Amino acid sequence: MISDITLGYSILLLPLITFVVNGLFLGNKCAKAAAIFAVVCNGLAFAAAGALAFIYFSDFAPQATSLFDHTFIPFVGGLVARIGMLIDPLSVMMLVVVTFISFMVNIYSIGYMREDRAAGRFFALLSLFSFSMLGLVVATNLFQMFIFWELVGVSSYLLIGFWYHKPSAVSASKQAFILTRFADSFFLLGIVLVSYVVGSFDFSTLNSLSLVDFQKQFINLGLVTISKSEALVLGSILIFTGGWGKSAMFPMHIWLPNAMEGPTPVSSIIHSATMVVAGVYLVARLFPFFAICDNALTLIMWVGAFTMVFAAVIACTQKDIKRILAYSTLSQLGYMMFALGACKIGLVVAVTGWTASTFHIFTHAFFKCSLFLIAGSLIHQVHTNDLDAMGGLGKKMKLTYVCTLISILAISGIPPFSGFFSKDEIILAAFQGQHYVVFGLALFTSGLTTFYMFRLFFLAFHGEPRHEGVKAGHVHEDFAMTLPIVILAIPALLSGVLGKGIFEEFFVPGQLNVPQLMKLEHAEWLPFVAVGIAVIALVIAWVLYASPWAKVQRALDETNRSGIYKIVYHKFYFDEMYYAVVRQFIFGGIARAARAFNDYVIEGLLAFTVWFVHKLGDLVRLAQAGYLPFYLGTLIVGVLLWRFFGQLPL
Amino acid sequence: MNTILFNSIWVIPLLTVLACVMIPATYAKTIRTIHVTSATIVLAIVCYLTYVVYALSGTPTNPAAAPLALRFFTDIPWLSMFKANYIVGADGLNMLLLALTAFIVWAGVLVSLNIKGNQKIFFALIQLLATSVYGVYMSFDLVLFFVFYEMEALCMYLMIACYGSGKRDYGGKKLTLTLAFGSSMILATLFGLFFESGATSWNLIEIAKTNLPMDFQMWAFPLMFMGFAVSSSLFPFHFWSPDGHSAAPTAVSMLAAGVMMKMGAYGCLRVAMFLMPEAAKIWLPYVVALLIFNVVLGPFIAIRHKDLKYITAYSSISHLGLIFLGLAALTPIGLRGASLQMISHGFLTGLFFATIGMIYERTHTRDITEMGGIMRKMPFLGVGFVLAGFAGLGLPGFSGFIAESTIFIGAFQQDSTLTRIVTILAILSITTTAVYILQTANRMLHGPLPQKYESLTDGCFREKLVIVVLVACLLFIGVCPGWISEILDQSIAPIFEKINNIP
Amino acid sequence: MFNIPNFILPDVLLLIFPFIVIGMRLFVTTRSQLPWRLANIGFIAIFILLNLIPFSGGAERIFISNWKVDDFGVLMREVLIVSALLGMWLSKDYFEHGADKKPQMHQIAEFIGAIAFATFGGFTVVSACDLLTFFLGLEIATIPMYALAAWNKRDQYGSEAATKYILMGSVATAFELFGFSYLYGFSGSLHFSEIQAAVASGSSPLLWIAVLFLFCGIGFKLTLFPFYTWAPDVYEGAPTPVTAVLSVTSKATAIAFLVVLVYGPLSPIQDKMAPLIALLAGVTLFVGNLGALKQSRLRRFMAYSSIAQAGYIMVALLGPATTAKTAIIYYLFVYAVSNYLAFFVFSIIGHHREETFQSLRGLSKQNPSLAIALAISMFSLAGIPPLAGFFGKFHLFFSGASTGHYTLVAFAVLNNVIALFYYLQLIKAAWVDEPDGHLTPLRLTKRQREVVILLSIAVIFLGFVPFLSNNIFAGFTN
Amino acid sequence: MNLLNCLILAFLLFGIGVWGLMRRRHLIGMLISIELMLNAANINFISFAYFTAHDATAGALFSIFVIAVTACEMAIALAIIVTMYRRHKSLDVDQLRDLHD
Repeated sequence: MISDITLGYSILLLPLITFVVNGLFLGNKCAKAAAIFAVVCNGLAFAAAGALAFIYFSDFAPQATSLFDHTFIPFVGGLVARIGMLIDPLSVMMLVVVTFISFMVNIYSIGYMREDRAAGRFFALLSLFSFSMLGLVVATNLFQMFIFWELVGVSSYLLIGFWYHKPSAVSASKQAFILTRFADSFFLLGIVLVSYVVGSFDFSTLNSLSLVDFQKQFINLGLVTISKSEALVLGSILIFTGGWGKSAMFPMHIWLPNAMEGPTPVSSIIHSATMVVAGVYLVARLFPFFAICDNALTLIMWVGAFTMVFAAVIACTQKDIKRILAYSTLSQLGYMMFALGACKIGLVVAVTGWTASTFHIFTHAFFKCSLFLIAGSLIHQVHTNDLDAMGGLGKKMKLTYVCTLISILAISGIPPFSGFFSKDEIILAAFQGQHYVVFGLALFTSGLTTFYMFRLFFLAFHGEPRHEGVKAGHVHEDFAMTLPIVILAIPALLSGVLGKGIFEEFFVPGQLNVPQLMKLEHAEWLPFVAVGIAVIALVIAWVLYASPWAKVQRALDETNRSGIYKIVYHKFYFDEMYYAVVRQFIFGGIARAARAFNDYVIEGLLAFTVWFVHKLGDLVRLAQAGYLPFYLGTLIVGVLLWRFFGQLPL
Repeated sequence: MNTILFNSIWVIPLLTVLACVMIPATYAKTIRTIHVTSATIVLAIVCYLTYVVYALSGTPTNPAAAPLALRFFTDIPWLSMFKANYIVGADGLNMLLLALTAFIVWAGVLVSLNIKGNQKIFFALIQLLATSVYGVYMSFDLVLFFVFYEMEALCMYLMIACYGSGKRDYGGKKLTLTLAFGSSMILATLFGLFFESGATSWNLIEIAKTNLPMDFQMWAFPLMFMGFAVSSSLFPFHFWSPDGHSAAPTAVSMLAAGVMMKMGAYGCLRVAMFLMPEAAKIWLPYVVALLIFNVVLGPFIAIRHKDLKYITAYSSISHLGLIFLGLAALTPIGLRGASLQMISHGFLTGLFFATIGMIYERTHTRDITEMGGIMRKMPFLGVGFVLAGFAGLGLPGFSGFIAESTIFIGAFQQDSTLTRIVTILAILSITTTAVYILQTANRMLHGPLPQKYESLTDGCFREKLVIVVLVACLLFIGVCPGWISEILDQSIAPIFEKINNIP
Repeated sequence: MFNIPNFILPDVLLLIFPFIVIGMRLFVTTRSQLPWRLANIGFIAIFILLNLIPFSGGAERIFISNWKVDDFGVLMREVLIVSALLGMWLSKDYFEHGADKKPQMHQIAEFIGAIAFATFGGFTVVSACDLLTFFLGLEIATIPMYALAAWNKRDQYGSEAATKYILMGSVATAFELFGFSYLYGFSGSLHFSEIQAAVASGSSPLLWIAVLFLFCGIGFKLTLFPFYTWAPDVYEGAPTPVTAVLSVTSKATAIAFLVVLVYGPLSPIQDKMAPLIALLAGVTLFVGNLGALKQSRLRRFMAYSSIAQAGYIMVALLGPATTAKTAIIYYLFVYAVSNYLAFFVFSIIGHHREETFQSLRGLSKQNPSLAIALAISMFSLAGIPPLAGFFGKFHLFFSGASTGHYTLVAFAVLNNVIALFYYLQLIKAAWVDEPDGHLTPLRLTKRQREVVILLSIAVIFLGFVPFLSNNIFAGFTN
Repeated sequence: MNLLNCLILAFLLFGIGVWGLMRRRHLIGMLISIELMLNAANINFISFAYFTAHDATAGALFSIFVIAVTACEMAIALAIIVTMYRRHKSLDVDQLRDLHD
């Protein structure tokens, strides 16, 4: 298997090398060389990943193995932090997706970043980003996962704030980093707690636990003392919190739409492959562990489901093209999350949801990436994100138009496009899990998805041009930017059909320690219902925005709208709440109080001490008035003083 | 041979000072050259010896120093009246701290080559300070230890008050007097230690073999621990460090925060906890309560500050709080984490203050609200600062993450209620750290560039060299922490044994 | 005609050569440097002879039954001679030109003679074997000081200072005498050995009244609380060299007096006196430190600092004999050196300016090496390692702590922080403060430069180079 | 006429000296009261020598020495007071207040 190991190393190291070389040497010298180098390296990485996947899946019934496993830091006993490369269907799939997407995005960036002087830095950071994600994907243990988890966070920070002269971009990047960091602090706490209870970081150990071993021991958590089994449940929830923030689940979702301030390639890579799916991946990776921790999965399901609907509703009203896509991502992530959660059926677990979720990660990556790239090229033409300025682009950009249509059909779950298969499985899982509320929500949301995606589609590509540039016809399709879009359209179209088989064959979350439900009846009617809803939503969108009697202008201006629309349009005022909390409570409240305590109480005590000593000094000098009789008096007084206080045995 | 080299670590700086006494102050260039050379030589020696210690690890050490695993052990009679001897030696812990010191001193000399005022005296003082720090780390005789420990007071005030900025006299006095207060507590307890233990010399190892009466330990330990903790700015004795750092010139801030503040923590571990383990076991779980200020409130205070050096000072306060968390955990991992944090934070804060100093030299302000967008004008320094920030908020790949995670895991092993609570709070407060670091970096480096900064220039070669070297150290520890933990464990084991073997 | 044993030679020499110095004035012109040179030679010769005494053999060095020259005596003599020599060198410039806005002084020969007599008084105190010699020694050491304080006849402050000094001094003498009388009455003899025997056999109120009065009497010379009140005024009013001599020689004599008493006749009740000594020490050093906080005139500042130093010295008296003696001798050496270094710097400053903090401003810019010397002496007095002052204090505290007085030691050590504060004030004036207006240039004579360098080196190296302290210790143990 | 009476006498004398010292504002007067205190000590010596001490000569000798020494001291004191007078043209203690904090 030596070839595997070399492949594995090359997958991880090529992006790293790109980062180092571009960051230190090529970066600020010549951007073009950097770009080419980045594209080549990422292409090679993708090739390696593909080869690895081929080798891996080509042998019958592939096992989970780790290609290499180095000791990083030894802690007590079995508690050893390792850096390894875990190979199982899930990670291999992710490797392929990540390398492919970053390859595409790198190609795209050649065009997108052509004018930018700092392009070299951009390519460096992009490679760092994919490197961190790859490291996260192949992690063999929580510690390594956390290491790359943080790296993902920081590289996203650097990329979102890439145009650091734009205050909005800077604050967006800060917000993204701090919110995810906030979630990560709980993740870290979870890691420490779980590793303390279990005595290991390794996924293999965690995934083969059973709570009964821990019910007898107890652990002191400061305020409360709980049994170790409860501690594990707590730990699992804490760990999930990390994914909660990273995958921007409600209410920690607000950083994701704001992250649109970054360059579009970044948004596309964040949303499709690297950052946000990390949370879902974490849950998928630790699924057996979550499965034994009752309630954890239920929580995950509800968080996912709520985010799904919530984001979809907001997406229907937005006008910023990238924000619409961002909210659609949130909604899709909600799908993946709740699919994982929905595996829990009372006391037993069915793994169909798991398969569906991972499948959706796979398919979603392609069409979402291509959608963002398309948005990017649109913005490149009209120099704004606003749908107001678009319209009528379809005639000018034929290729793009077609690819967009494919991706949008895919995301709306219209067969035979890829989205249909994965989303269908997810909804099915919800149905089989007898989570009928969530099931209903999922159907409703799929309708919403179709609606807002086609709203975007019609407003951008159909109707009359609303932009001078477009009217004047200064619109062309940049080759470097169109090529990846076209390439991505292929998997967006086919990955569903081809992938279904592989996923249903290989994708199971390993051995579970809970009773597992195998036989589940397949609801034959479900696909038709889903598609029906999608089609209805499509028609509504067409009627509202593209039909001859659509009033596009009225549809676009958000003034003189009903209250509900306003609230939704302002994203339920969540940003405002967030800023209020941070400014008033954190900075204005705690921080100010802390500083006041320091500046007034501590410094005050110090000042008082100094003042007191000086006052004593004044007393001493007061006696020194130069008055001789007083001095003589002190002699006499001194005698008496020591006579009485000298403790002499008189 | 190595032993001679080892002893020369603290002698060379003194010789440098003596050599420069002869040269008139007008030959500033010659003096600078001499100092840079000597600092480099010491750096080379220390690195070599560190390598030797690492290479020899596992081989038997000097039996005279058992149970401590010391190399280059030297024991010469010194002051006959109270049987103080000149005893020095090196185990992994203090060797690494010496290496840290050598790096910071070297960097400090380099960054302050263009300092205003009488350079002859300034560099002499820096070398004296270096001597004192080297001495503290290598000496195993309590008198010698204290002599070196107290020496810094002599240099600090002059350096801050004469070469500093802002409220330099106030800052210098505050720093010097607070440290003197701490060391006076230490001195008082040292006498107690000597006479109560009935030892025939001030040899740390010998005193460690005697068993001190419990009632004595009960009052002596807190005194001594707090005495040491003062110089590591443990609450409530942290107040000297923000004013002191902000008033001090760059090199002094680097040395003070980088290595001098570690002397306290080192003393807590090496002297207080090693000699009085019983009392340590009883007291430390309560000492942890003080860390709520250092670790949890410190970052919040940093958020409210606008002055770069104040922000960094409070970040140091919080990071040093983590050291004490590790110590108070009283587990091998905790102690290792604490020592790792000493070293890591040394490099980290050195880099911080170095970059801040360089930026201050150009912008002539440290108020982040007045700056902005200077990343465009000085990308190198900006990147240096950002990297320091990332290391500070415990980003994997830098040493800070290794140290902090080790401390957290180690502290979590300690099952006492208070420690648990504080550990949990500490883990959760990594967010606050991120907040003030990013806020600072963004305000200062990003955003639009004010008109007045159009003419700024990026770092010159020596400044870049300093930044590169320090970042390299941070990355080196961060990427391959295995070997360093290995060395540390060997030197911590005896200390932990002593604490652990209490009946 | 009995033969004079060789160990008595220095004392005899010291006794006769001032007469020669003063007498010579009759034969030479006032301008002549001859007396000065002779005095130098004399003191240096005595110092060398003193160093030879240990080799003169004979464990018990006793001359006509009440003049013994033990190791402590020899070392004290060396301290006193060093102080006298430095004081003389310091005073020379004040006879060549006025300083500190005061007129020039005259009659250097008599001045030196007075110093020599005071020194001889010190000799007598440390070699006395009975109360009478003891008392005489103390008086011989004190009376010249009164005269010295008033040396500058044309300075009104000098006379006022002298008046205060002598009036209070005589009262203190009265106390001492009273104490002596009771001691005599208690033991029925003047001889130390017999007094010791009597004290050992059992105490009585008489003895304790005696002890009380003796401590109060000597408390005046040693500037213990509350008998120190004369010190700031006298130190300020007297000429600078006299202040220096006062702060070293007369303190050394006083502490020698206490050492002789506490470890001689009163040794049996040392533990009973411990609380009194501890109290005196603690209060004195505290008050001294407090008083020095807000001073603006250098000599008054040094007065308070020396009061505090007296308190520190008292701490050592709690320890066992050998330790305490070693500590005190070593500390006196160090203290003398540091103190004189400071005074030399002041005298250089005071040549054209007043001796105030004001006139120190800008020193570091004007003459860095002088500023460094000042800083060295101040840090040494503040007890900062590796300077000698720290090791001196360490000896003292070691001696105090060796009998378990940790609380007092801790208190004394904490007081070091206050001390450091005001020493830093002075260093700040010299190093940080910008000079206001034009600075008159400083002129250093060759002598001043050499002495300052010598003393600085001594302060730096006497500490961590174990030469001095080990030799003193060896002197007591072998 | 026994030891105790003499001691009481001496003590009274001492007390009177102290009292005078406190009351007087005239330098000479203060000197005289100091003399009283010293002589009180002398009386002590003599009486101890006479009643208890086993070497009686010592006490007597001591007092004689004391007288001599005090004489010198007083001489110096008077000299100083003379210079004082030259400056201040008065011997009032209350005027000695130039030196103070």
